Amino acid sequence: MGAERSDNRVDLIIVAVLWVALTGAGLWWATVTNLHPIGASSNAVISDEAFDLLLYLSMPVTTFVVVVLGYSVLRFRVSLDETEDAAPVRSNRLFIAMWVLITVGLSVYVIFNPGFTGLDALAADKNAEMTIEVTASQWRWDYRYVEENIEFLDADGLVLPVDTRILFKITSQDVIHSFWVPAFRVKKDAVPGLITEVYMTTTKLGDFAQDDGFRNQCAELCGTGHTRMRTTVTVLTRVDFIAWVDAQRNAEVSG
Amino acid sequence: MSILKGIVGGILGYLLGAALVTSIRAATGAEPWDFEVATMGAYLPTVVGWLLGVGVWEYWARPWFGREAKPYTTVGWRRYFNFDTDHKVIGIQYLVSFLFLFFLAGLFAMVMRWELMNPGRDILTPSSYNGFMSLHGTMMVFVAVAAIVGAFGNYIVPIMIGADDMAFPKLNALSYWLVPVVVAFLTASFLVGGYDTGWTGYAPLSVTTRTGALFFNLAFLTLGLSSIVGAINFLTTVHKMRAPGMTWSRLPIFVWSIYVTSWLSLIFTQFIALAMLMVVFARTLGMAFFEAAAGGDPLLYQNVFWFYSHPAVYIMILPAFGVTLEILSHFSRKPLFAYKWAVGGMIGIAAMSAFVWAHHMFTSGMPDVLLKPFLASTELISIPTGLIMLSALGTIWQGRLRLHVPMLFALGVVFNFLFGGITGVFLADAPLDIQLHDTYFVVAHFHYVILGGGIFGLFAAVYYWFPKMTGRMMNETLGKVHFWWMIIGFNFTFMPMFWIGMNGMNRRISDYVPNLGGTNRMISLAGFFLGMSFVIFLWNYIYSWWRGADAPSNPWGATTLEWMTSSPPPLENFDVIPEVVGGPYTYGDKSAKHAILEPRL
Amino acid sequence: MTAVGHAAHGVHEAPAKRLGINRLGLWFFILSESILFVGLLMVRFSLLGTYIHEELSQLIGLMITVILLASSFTAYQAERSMARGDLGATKRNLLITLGLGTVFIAGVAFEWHEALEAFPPSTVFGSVFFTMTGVHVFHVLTGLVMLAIVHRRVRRHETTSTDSWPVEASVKYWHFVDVAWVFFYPALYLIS
Amino acid sequence: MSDIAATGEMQGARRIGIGVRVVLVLGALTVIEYAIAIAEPPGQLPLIFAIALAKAVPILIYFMHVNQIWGGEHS
Repeated sequence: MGAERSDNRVDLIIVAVLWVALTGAGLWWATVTNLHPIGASSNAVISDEAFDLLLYLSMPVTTFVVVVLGYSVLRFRVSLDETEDAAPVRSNRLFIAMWVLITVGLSVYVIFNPGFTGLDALAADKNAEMTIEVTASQWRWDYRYVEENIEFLDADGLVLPVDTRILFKITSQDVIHSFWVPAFRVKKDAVPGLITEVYMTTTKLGDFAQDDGFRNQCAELCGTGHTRMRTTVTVLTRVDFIAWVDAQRNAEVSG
Repeated sequence: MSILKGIVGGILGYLLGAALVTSIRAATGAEPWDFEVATMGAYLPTVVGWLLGVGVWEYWARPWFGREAKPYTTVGWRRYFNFDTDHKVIGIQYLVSFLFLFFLAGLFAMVMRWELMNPGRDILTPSSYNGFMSLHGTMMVFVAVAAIVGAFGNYIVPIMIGADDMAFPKLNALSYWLVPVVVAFLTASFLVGGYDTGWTGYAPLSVTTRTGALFFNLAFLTLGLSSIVGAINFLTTVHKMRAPGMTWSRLPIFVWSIYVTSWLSLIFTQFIALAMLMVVFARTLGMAFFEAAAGGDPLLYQNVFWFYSHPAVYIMILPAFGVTLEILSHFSRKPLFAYKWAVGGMIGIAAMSAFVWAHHMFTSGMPDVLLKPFLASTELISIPTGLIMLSALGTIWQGRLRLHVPMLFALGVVFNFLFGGITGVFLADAPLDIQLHDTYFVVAHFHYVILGGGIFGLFAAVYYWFPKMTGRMMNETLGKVHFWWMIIGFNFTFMPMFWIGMNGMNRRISDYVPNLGGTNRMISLAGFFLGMSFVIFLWNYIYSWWRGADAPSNPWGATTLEWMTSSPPPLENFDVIPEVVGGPYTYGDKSAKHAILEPRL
Repeated sequence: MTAVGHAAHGVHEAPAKRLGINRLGLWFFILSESILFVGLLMVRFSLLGTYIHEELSQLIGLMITVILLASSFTAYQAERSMARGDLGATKRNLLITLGLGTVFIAGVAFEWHEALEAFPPSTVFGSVFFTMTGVHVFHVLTGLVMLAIVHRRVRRHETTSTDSWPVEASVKYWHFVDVAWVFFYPALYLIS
Repeated sequence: MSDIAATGEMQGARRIGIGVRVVLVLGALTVIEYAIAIAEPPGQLPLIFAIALAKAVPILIYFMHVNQIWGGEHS
């Protein structure tokens, strides 16, 4: 019994060391690796920060389970025809108490941060400088620029000015679609009979040719054309955007 | 023979129902023939006709009308193709049927991965891709919902609690014989051109799309019926059929998992029935539940659907947890660690599963005020889930681990589920889920949970109980090859999916932006590798059943009741009724006993 | 608990134990089915709030409600007569229950006929109304089939007072259908 | 089978059986329900469903013998 005790202590120390080492390595990997694609909106910052925080928090949990699992398999394995039993440890108050406290603590913590803080940050600013009505249908996107009063039916692209707070008002004419621009971390379903709203601020210039995150892709299965239901997204400087709007107006007048 | 009668009965039922509906339509002046309306009207007669033909009439219903029921005279392998009330026969019927469905759906996955190997179109049209994708998802969900419960719940649970059969053997047969109906409807949907709604079948798409969707709805409805009947049976069995002395705190953890799962099935499956009924009525009778223009609510479907389908995720994973903990204890030769906490975890998961469904709808346009409550409830469900992990880790720590094949798979469940569970925390975070929702991040997450957890658990159970069910041993070496091949293939297939999901690959598309081509090709190759691992399993499974070494009654030296009877057990399982005198995991204590099997006066 | 001898497969337990098993199973079934009705109520309130179409006939609603309540009473009487061993009264009460149930269905059918004009299934109220009453009538029909089979068995002395489970089961199911209507009636007719 | 007798409902020779009483209560509650629907008082919805519940309970207890679940079963 005494021997088992000291064995246990050695095991615990080795596991603790491995755990710390692996967690350190994991955190190092998480900080030096950029897992995120290009982020070009205010919402992208909130989303990516939430991901990173959760990644850091989950690292020690994951490594703990992996280390205990791996160590147990290597250290406590016996040959297949061995029939002797292990010591009948059915419970360990300290371990259970720690486990419950930590899982409760972590779960409750992530509810507030990044959960509630992120939601609050997304909903904080409801003053849009620009409103765009997005209408989805099988299988196309229509955009209407409300203030500029221009409309694109079956559009081949969505053009936006940079550093601008934009409100998307999204709806659908037939089935449920989903308005998604990966670079903006913006996704909202287009539901027939309902107008859903998304606020975001553009923060970076870019276009589809430069990075394919700049595209408006349907993210909710909507039938045969679902895969192809996408348009490009372009973010211009404000000056370029005004010029673009004028060009569109002229084209409309002459057309 | 009885299957033939069943088919005849089903066809007669269909013709009868269709004729009735058509004549009613003719009488009211509508266009008489409408395939979908006729099929809807013929659904019930078809199912009833099949069931009556396949054996309900001969073996069960005749006494209601003052006749003698036919005795069960079928013997040998023919029993498995017959209406049979022996829970052991039904367990094997379930196992073989769902393994078949699993491999079929797996083939569909191979076809999908072929298409996704390169950007652009390879072998499938977008429409046929959607068809394969939908059938793959639906079949796999059905397998995950019913395979462990149907096969091992039926075969093992009665033996584990010392019963001679389930509480309602005939109902048990009924719930199995509904499964061929499910398969028939899925096949029918394929024959009429498939459906393109995915397994979630979101309205309004499912209302307006092709005819195949109707058959999908009817198939899901039928599976729901089967689940509910099964759940009633399991609950009653565990409540009423336990051997003397088998108290609740002496129940093996696998029995607990089936018991808790059955509560989930009993309560929540009614919601899928409701969702499917509404879609069927919307398709065939023009009902306006989901039609915004008429004042309906397109989001209603999602609410009702997920009110079943989120608890259904736990219906899929809880039995796998049960199998895993069971195996970990026996092969660590150590009592299950924190037994009561594990049971509490299962009950906690089940109780909380009713309050998390809308986390599937964070981007759906549901009212913003609901985001926070559902975010919170979803994050909190990781606490009871963590208790399962606690029990698993505590059990193997300082155990004496014998790495037989079932043990390897059980350890695989712990490892895979770790990633499935942790990424669930990410997805529950609403601000982040906005980006990750409906991307391959979700695909990776639920494959880690359902394939990495549920199906690894299924294979653990197959390897563990195969000797008991067939009286033969499976080949250990081939089993180990299968395990390592499968877990490596699995992780190489699905780990990169987290990354492509974050980087802009959404679900259910047959084509993607070129930039994701390299990773997708790697995923496809790993997927084919994963697919091939099952060839080894199949060979091992079939050959061992045919020619494997004879199994002793207790090849693993395990302590629960099913190992105290012969392999396979006799009719009625035990020669004497066991008397349970202690807990199920008596390792490390020579004086402890789980049960006494002695002839009594 | 006493050890139970092994009889032929399928006949395992002492009758008393079998009765307990049957009852519990039936209650689980009733619990599960009641969730379907709860789900329908949820759908009804989520889609319509407290709206009720003004052309819904209050008179028919009240009448079929009273009829169904009365049928529950006669079903109860049938079970009681069975317990007393009075097969004649059992048959009579079962027959009255069957009759009342049929009248209930006729009432719903008449109402459907009217409703098809006023609010067809293509309207939201029509969808909810036809689905709720349809699902309920389906349960009434299955209950009637069960009662009819049981009635025939009692008549032919195949069910006796020492084995009255078929009577008990069908009557319990019938009461359940009544309870479901107890909630459906106000939800469909009375609120607004 | 004497489970109904054993649940105490047939004790003594009551002139009015429990079944009649229940059905009378149900009838009365239905009338009240209907009256409330016509009068439309404030808080009508919870009131009507409270009455529905009050109707369901006696059916469950006296007609369906719900207490059998909790071991009130006799053989």
